Amino acid sequence: AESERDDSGGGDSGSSDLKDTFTFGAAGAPDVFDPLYATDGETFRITRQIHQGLLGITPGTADIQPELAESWEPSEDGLSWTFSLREGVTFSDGEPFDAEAVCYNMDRMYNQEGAGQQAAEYWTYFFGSFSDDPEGSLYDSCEATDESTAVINITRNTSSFPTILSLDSFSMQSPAALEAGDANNVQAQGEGFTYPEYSTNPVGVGPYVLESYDQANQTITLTANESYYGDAPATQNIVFRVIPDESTRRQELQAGSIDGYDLPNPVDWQGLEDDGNTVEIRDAFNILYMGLNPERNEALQDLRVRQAIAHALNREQLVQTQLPEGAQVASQFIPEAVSGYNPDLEPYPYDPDRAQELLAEAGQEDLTLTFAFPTEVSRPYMPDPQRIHDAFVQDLEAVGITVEVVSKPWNGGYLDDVSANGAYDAWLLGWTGDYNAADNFLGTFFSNLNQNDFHTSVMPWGETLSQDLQAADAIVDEGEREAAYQEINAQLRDEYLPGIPISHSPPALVVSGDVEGLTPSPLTAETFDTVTVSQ
Amino acid sequence: MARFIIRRLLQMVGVVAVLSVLLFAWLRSLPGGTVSAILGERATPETRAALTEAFGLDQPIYVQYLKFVQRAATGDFGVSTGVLPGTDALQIFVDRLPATIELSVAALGLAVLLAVPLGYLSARRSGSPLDSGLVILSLVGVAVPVFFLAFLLKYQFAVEWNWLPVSGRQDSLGCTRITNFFVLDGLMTREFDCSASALKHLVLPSLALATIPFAVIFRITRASVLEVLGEDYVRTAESKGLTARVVRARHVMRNALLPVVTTIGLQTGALLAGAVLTEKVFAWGGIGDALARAFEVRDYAVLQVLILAAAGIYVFINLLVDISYAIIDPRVRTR
Amino acid sequence: MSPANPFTRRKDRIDELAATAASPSGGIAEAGAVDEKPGVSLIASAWSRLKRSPVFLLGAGITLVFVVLALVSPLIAPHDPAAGLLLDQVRPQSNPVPGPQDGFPLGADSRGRDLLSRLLVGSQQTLIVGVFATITGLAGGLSLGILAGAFGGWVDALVMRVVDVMLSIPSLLLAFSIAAVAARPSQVTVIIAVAAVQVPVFARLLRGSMLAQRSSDHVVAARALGVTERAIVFRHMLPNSLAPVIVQSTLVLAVSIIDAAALSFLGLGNPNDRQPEWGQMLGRAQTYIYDYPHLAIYPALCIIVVALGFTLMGESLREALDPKSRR
Amino acid sequence: MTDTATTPRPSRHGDEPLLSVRDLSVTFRRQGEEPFTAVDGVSFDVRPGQTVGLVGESGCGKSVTSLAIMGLLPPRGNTVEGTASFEGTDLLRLPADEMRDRRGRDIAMIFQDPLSSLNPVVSVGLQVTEVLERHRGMSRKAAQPVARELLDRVGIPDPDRRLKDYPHQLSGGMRQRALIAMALACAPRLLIADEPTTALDVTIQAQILSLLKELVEDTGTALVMITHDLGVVAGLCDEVNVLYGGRIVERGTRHELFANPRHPYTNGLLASIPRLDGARGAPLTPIRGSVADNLPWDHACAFAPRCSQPVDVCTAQTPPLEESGVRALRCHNPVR
Amino acid sequence: MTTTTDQAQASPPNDEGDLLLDARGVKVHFPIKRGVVFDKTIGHVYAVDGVDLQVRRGETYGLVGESGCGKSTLGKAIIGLEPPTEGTVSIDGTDVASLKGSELRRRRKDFQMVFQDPMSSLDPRQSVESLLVEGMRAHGLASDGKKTTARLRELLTAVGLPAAALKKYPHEFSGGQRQRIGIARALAVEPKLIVADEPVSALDVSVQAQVINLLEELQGEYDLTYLVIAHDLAVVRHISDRIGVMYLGGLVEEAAADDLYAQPLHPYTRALLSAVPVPDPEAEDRREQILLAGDLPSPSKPPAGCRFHTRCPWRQETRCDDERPQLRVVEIDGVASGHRVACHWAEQIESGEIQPQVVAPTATVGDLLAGEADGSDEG
Ligand SMILES: Nc1ncnc2c1ncn2[C@@H]1O[C@H](COP(=O)(O)OP(=O)(O)OP(=O)(O)O)[C@@H](O)[C@H]1O
Ligand SMILES: Nc1ncnc2c1ncn2[C@@H]1O[C@H](COP(=O)(O)OP(=O)(O)OP(=O)(O)O)[C@@H](O)[C@H]1O
Ligand SMILES: [Mg+2]
Ligand SMILES: [Mg+2]
Repeated sequence: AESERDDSGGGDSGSSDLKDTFTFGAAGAPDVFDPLYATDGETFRITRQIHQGLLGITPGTADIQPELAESWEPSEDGLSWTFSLREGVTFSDGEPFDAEAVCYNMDRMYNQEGAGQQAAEYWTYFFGSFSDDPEGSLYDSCEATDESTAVINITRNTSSFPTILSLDSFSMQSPAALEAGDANNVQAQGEGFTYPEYSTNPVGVGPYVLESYDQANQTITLTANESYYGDAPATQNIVFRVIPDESTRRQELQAGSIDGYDLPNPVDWQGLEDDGNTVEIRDAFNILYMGLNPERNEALQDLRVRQAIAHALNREQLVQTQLPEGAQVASQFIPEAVSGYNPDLEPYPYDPDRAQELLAEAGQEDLTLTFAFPTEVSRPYMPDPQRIHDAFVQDLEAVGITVEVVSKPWNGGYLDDVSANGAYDAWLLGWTGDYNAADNFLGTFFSNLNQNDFHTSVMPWGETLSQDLQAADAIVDEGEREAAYQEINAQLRDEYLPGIPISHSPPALVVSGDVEGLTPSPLTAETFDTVTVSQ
Repeated sequence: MARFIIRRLLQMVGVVAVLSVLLFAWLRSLPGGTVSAILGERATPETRAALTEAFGLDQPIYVQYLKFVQRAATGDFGVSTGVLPGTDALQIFVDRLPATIELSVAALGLAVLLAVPLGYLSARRSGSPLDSGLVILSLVGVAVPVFFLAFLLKYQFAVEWNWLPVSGRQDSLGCTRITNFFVLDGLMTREFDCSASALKHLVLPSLALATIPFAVIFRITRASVLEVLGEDYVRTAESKGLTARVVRARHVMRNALLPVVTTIGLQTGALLAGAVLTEKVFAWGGIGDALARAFEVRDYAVLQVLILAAAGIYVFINLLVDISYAIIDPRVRTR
Repeated sequence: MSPANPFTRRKDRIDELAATAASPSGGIAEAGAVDEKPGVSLIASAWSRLKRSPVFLLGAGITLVFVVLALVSPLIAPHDPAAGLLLDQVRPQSNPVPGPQDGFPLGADSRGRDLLSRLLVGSQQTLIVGVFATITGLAGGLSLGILAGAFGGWVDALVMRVVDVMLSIPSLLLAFSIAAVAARPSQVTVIIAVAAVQVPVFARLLRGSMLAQRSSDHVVAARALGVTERAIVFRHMLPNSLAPVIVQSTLVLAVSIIDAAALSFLGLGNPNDRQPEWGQMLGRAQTYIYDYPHLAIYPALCIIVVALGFTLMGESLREALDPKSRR
Repeated sequence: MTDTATTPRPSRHGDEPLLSVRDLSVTFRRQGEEPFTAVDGVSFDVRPGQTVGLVGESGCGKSVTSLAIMGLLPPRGNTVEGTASFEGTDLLRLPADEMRDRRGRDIAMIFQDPLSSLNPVVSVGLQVTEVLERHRGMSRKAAQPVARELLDRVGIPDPDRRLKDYPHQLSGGMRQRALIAMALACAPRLLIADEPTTALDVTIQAQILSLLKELVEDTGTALVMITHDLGVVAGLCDEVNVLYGGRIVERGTRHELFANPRHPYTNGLLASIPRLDGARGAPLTPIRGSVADNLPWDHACAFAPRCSQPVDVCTAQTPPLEESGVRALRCHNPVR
Repeated sequence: MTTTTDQAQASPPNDEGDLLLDARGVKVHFPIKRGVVFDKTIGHVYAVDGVDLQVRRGETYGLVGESGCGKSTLGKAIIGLEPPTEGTVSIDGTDVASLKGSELRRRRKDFQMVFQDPMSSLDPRQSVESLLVEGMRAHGLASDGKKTTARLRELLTAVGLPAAALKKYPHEFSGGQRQRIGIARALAVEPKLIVADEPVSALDVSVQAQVINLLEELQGEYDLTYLVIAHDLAVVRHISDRIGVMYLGGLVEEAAADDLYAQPLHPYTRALLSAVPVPDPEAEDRREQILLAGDLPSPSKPPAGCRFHTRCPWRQETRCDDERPQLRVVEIDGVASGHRVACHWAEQIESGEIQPQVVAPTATVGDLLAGEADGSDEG
């Protein structure tokens, strides 16, 4: 039921058997529309339709492709990157997109101050620090050599650059609008941040512009960007409706009032398909692992004990019975699509007898493990943590390990306990890749010797691993780098085993049968401009 | 009367003040919290420390509380960190309130409109099959978990029959917002389709939310009417030969309503609680929904404001109940 | 009220009375007939009235079945409720929930555990949640209520303010908050959260009737007799105030079970489901509710029936114990 | 004007009974209990201007009798037999709405407890005017001054203020006066007063009784006076019925009855009462036991277990009511 | 209980040793509280406002008065259930008004109370046995099981109940039987003084007489002293040796029972006595009533001067409105010396010097109805 008020924006797009609105059920409300300060998937899903970055992601893959930059070239030393920009692009407010704008954006991000630094979480995470602490920063400077050429200087070699420029947070936004909206004016007030006016009036170059955010009705409406440089979006409007409850999203889809939603429960996939919807299964780009803390439980410092645990876990059965179709047992800490994946590695086989032998060898027949899982959470790599945990508890008990079951709410102390407090011997956690680089996985887990969840610092190999990872990341040559990571992966499996990689689960996206043109992305970075909805 | 109201208002302030202290201390003693909710897996010790400091969460609790009180005095109740980051928590409350009020009024209205007449009928026919049926129905009404009922309602009316929308408050019709009471807004702007859509969306959630208050009010009404029917003054009224209508309205109902009014007040409080579940399953962007979300993401500022406000509303409604009680009951009024 | 109707007495009384009539004794102190049968206390007479009430019998029947089930279910359950016996059949997409089959009349849950066994054994934890939540709430409420009701004055004022504060937070919200405080969610935290909601309710109820008792004649009489204050509170005021509390308790039992389900629905329930509990089963069945509604419907029906049982019992108790309703 | 006002007032002591109750029986049936006959074949007449008393201990069926006549017994769980003809119409068979028309207009009633008999949330004024509205077709406004007058005449001081007051603001005596004002609002021809002074102090009782007496004398209204206080009966009634266990056990004019009580029960009642007149030393001779010791009437005399002079036949046979004129007696072994 | 009228006994008690109860200047004022934030006392209910009361050992003292005049409150003040605001109450020589806590509790053995409503004053959950034993236990009288049983039987016999009653519960008895249980409970602790607050007013006439007789019997048997509170003047007259008439918190007249009835001196007493209906048609037809106007004024705003002046038919222009009369012995021939009255004009009234005012005549109800009928006919 569409109202007559809707045809204000030229509803003549497409033929008459296509709807002019694609309605998507979102699980939560977006935070801010300035992607620099955004942190969560619900927000990025929206900003991705509005904003574009220098680099983009090839639909259906985790690989980068040109977007606002048509090509890029590193200098000899790999510290200067020259980007040739797409020409004739304007922001949706009419401002031109050029090298000046690129540098304005980069500098704006680099020059965050005060609360803005805390709020710009992704920058901190990927670029290290800001202009007030140049030492720690990956970014150095930006020069606009001519209108369509921008040079970005960085401070060290890393496999992540320029890939990270494809992240939504580092999208290009209109300098004029940023200025006008006082975009950097983030303030810590009380115990939260307040965001400037700009954050609700984003101006980007993407296929859509923000039309309205009806907070009262919990809907966000995007409409086609008239000045978009590419093909006009196939559907004029996108409406995001916030529906926090999973089964309600399903009912809404069934009732036809939304056209799709993200992360349908794996158990619903079949039913959804049966009801004529399309479940788009993305490639798995994540890892679920069981973390181990050898510092808290010294028995875990013995490789045999860790191996025993690996043999004890019936990961095959878990994947088959508890994880969505397409999930795989993990042999290493990175998914297959990531360069550096070692195809020769096999997962530790399920072998309870061997596990018991190993425990006996290590003299740990009476091993007790405090094994934790989070509640109040569902992650793509871990749709139902408890079920996974429960299966493992049985496996562990089967080989004579006493398990002390612990759970905490995800936001209610679990994460703190895992990383800051080191409160568990073993725990479940995982990671969804941001972009295609082994460092995004392995570096996150083990690079920081003194502060990582696995407490590798107490292990003799901890330091080596950390150094090897940093070295591998700095290798400029792709082939060499891949080989280095493959080697590290093999060591991680055979010699280190700091934790037990469990599985890679494919997250899905569901749309009604009327929807076409949606390409699922392993990074969950779908753009909706190609989507059509038939009547 | 005025003295009574002032007294109650002061008590109300007291209750809310005490609650604010307890709430504040309690929230901050929770494990985990805002920071880890914001950072998720990506948390590193540095980012964690930086955010904790930025939010002032590293200071002693009493310092935090004093600062909170200081800011609250200027009308600043903090900023949301998770529900709608950057938005004034008070603003969130103000924005969400109409949705909850709309839903509660509809649910309570439904409950009262059904429960009071049926309760009267049941009492009048006490012992009859109709009475037993209604009583059992009301008992079942209390026994069905709200979220389960909500699912059933949605499934049958929205998915199977497609008569009513599954969730939300309104179709996206681009309606003009004035008060955020959607039905009202539609009427004010003469966008009647907006009102109609809002009304349609109201049906299922208010039904789900109304079951418990219905059951409770029904039973109170029934019991109270039964009691009043046995009172001497009803017999007096009958002995005067008054018409059945006058006896019912003036002598039975006016007295029987006294406990009913109190119950309605108490039920309004219960409604706020029920709203958490109902709003969640119906994606109703109200206070309950915001509360559930604020808990998930440990949004202290929003939690504080919403819980205090809920308590305030509850106490305030009970004040209204007492006042209306005084209006109906001269024994209270003219004391 | 006058005592039992003289005319409704049984026939044998008539002869007895006729006998007294035949031998008039002149004693002015004689007070009239008192039969020899042992006395019937108020509770006993309420009970005899209850025994005839179909509503009560239905409620009590349901409750009895439920309690018995809770006691014997581990013995009669066909399978271990925690064993994933049909796990092999579980395929997240094609067969997330194994259907009914030989030996598994209701099928299994998503982890291949026998649903029937889980439902049967679930009665145990459900009863535990209900009973302990009620007892805990009762204990809290009684202590506060006795304090307020027995002492009155400023103690009363203070306690009632505490109760006001507790009451000012809508009930589920309070439970919700308390469950969320728990460092480690478990059955115990669920019980505490659910119980906390009832504390102010019990406290108010008890205080109200205690205060009424305070000025009642029989308490004044006991005081005049020189009975100690303590004994007055515990022997006279408290027992006579308990009737509404008992009624409330049965109702609270039902409410607790439902509230526990709500907490579970909100993800704040007991995460450990080795020992199944209906509310938890219902809460967790949300995931499957669309395609496998039976996972939700069975526990929901169980909850509804049991809650109804307690409520029926409570309501008929209320009627039986309330002197006003004896008309 | 309504017909009440235009019909000529019946002569003060006409011989035609205004109300004639014959064999009135009321049986309560409750589930799970044996049926209980609270009123058992009661007959009496009331003539215009006459005051008839119904006396007896608590539970003897006085109120049930009056409620049955008024049609005010609970709607379920009882059977009423016999007739109560009011000017030839049997009130017990009258359709509910016709009975409604008569109540408050032709027959009015005053109850024992003036506080609980007044609606606490409706002003006294409205409770008076509603009768006028109902039966005399007055508007609320027109009824106001009449109500004021009524309150004034029953002796409520400052009636203007009292009209606006609520029952709890009135004293016990004033409440009973207000109830009387309501009962009198339509000049009923029969007034039933069910223990109208029991809840009141003696001084107030005296005021109320003199008011009632005055009323009967002035208007010719017939009065059925229900009481357990023999003193009240002695001062007020023309004819007295003594009830025991739901039956009339003795009847007579008050002079006869008090001078010459023949039923041991009546006799016992009189002997139980400490009297203000007479010597102080006179000992009381109470009736033994209590109402709880009654026997069922159907094969004995209910009073037998308490009787001071029972004979064998008392527990074997129901004594019949022997009537001679006004006088009637139900006893196997009467006094003297 | 003696029913003989012994002049010596009826005279005012001047021999202090003779007194069991001596209450002096007892006042009980209940604060009326109201306030915005904190309750302030904004006034008082002057329930008992300065009463002197002496009761001798073995005597029955009757207290009469209209509802709300403070009888029960005075009774409670005397046995320490309502602490007096002012004044002393000495029972058997000890000032009980000053006793507190466990001391008072222990002294309670000496003075007991019988309540008006026999149902509500018995704990419905206790069997008769435990009701009776409770008091004995509180005073250490129930230490020996056998003795206790014997004592229980004795008590039941004394109040005329069969032994079978022990195992029964209050609701299984008739009203009169319950009152007997109440009396037995009071007797159980072997008190010296029993304050009976309307002991028979909730009972049927026939049963009332039984209980009155019982009380009289027990008095003889157990050497009891009674303070009987009642509003039924005939009952009070029947059982009392001396009678005090209360009006609005104060005693207005006190005399030996016969004297009071033979020659009431206070206008209020006169009115009260004249108002009592008598079960004798002849007497009723002759009875001259003094109808009092209006009701008892509110005890929170008692009238100044003589409390009764607002309703007194003999009210005089002087003194009555501003001077509160004290109980005094009047000098009238034939009036006993113990007969005291609180009226300024008792002598003049008695001598007929002062005549009652005629109560303003009110139109009859008949006039009213006729008038209305006419009025509406015209309209
Ligand atoms: N609705 C009823 N259902 C059953 N029994 C009833 C009902 N009303 C009255 N009774 C019984 O009928 C008997 C007569 O009652 P009634 O009220 O007429 O007594 P009464 O003479 O008016 O006594 P009292 O002096 O106490 O008013 C009593 O035993 C009473 O218990
Ligand atoms: N606890 C109390 N607080 C306030 N006022 C009280 C209290 N107890 C009694 N009163 C008031 O004191 C006055 C005297 O009461 P009291 O009960 O002594 O009267 P009474 O003579 O016994 O009357 P009745 O015949 O009705 O029993 C009344 O106005 C009563 O309202
Ligand atoms: Mg009666
Ligand atoms: Mg009293």
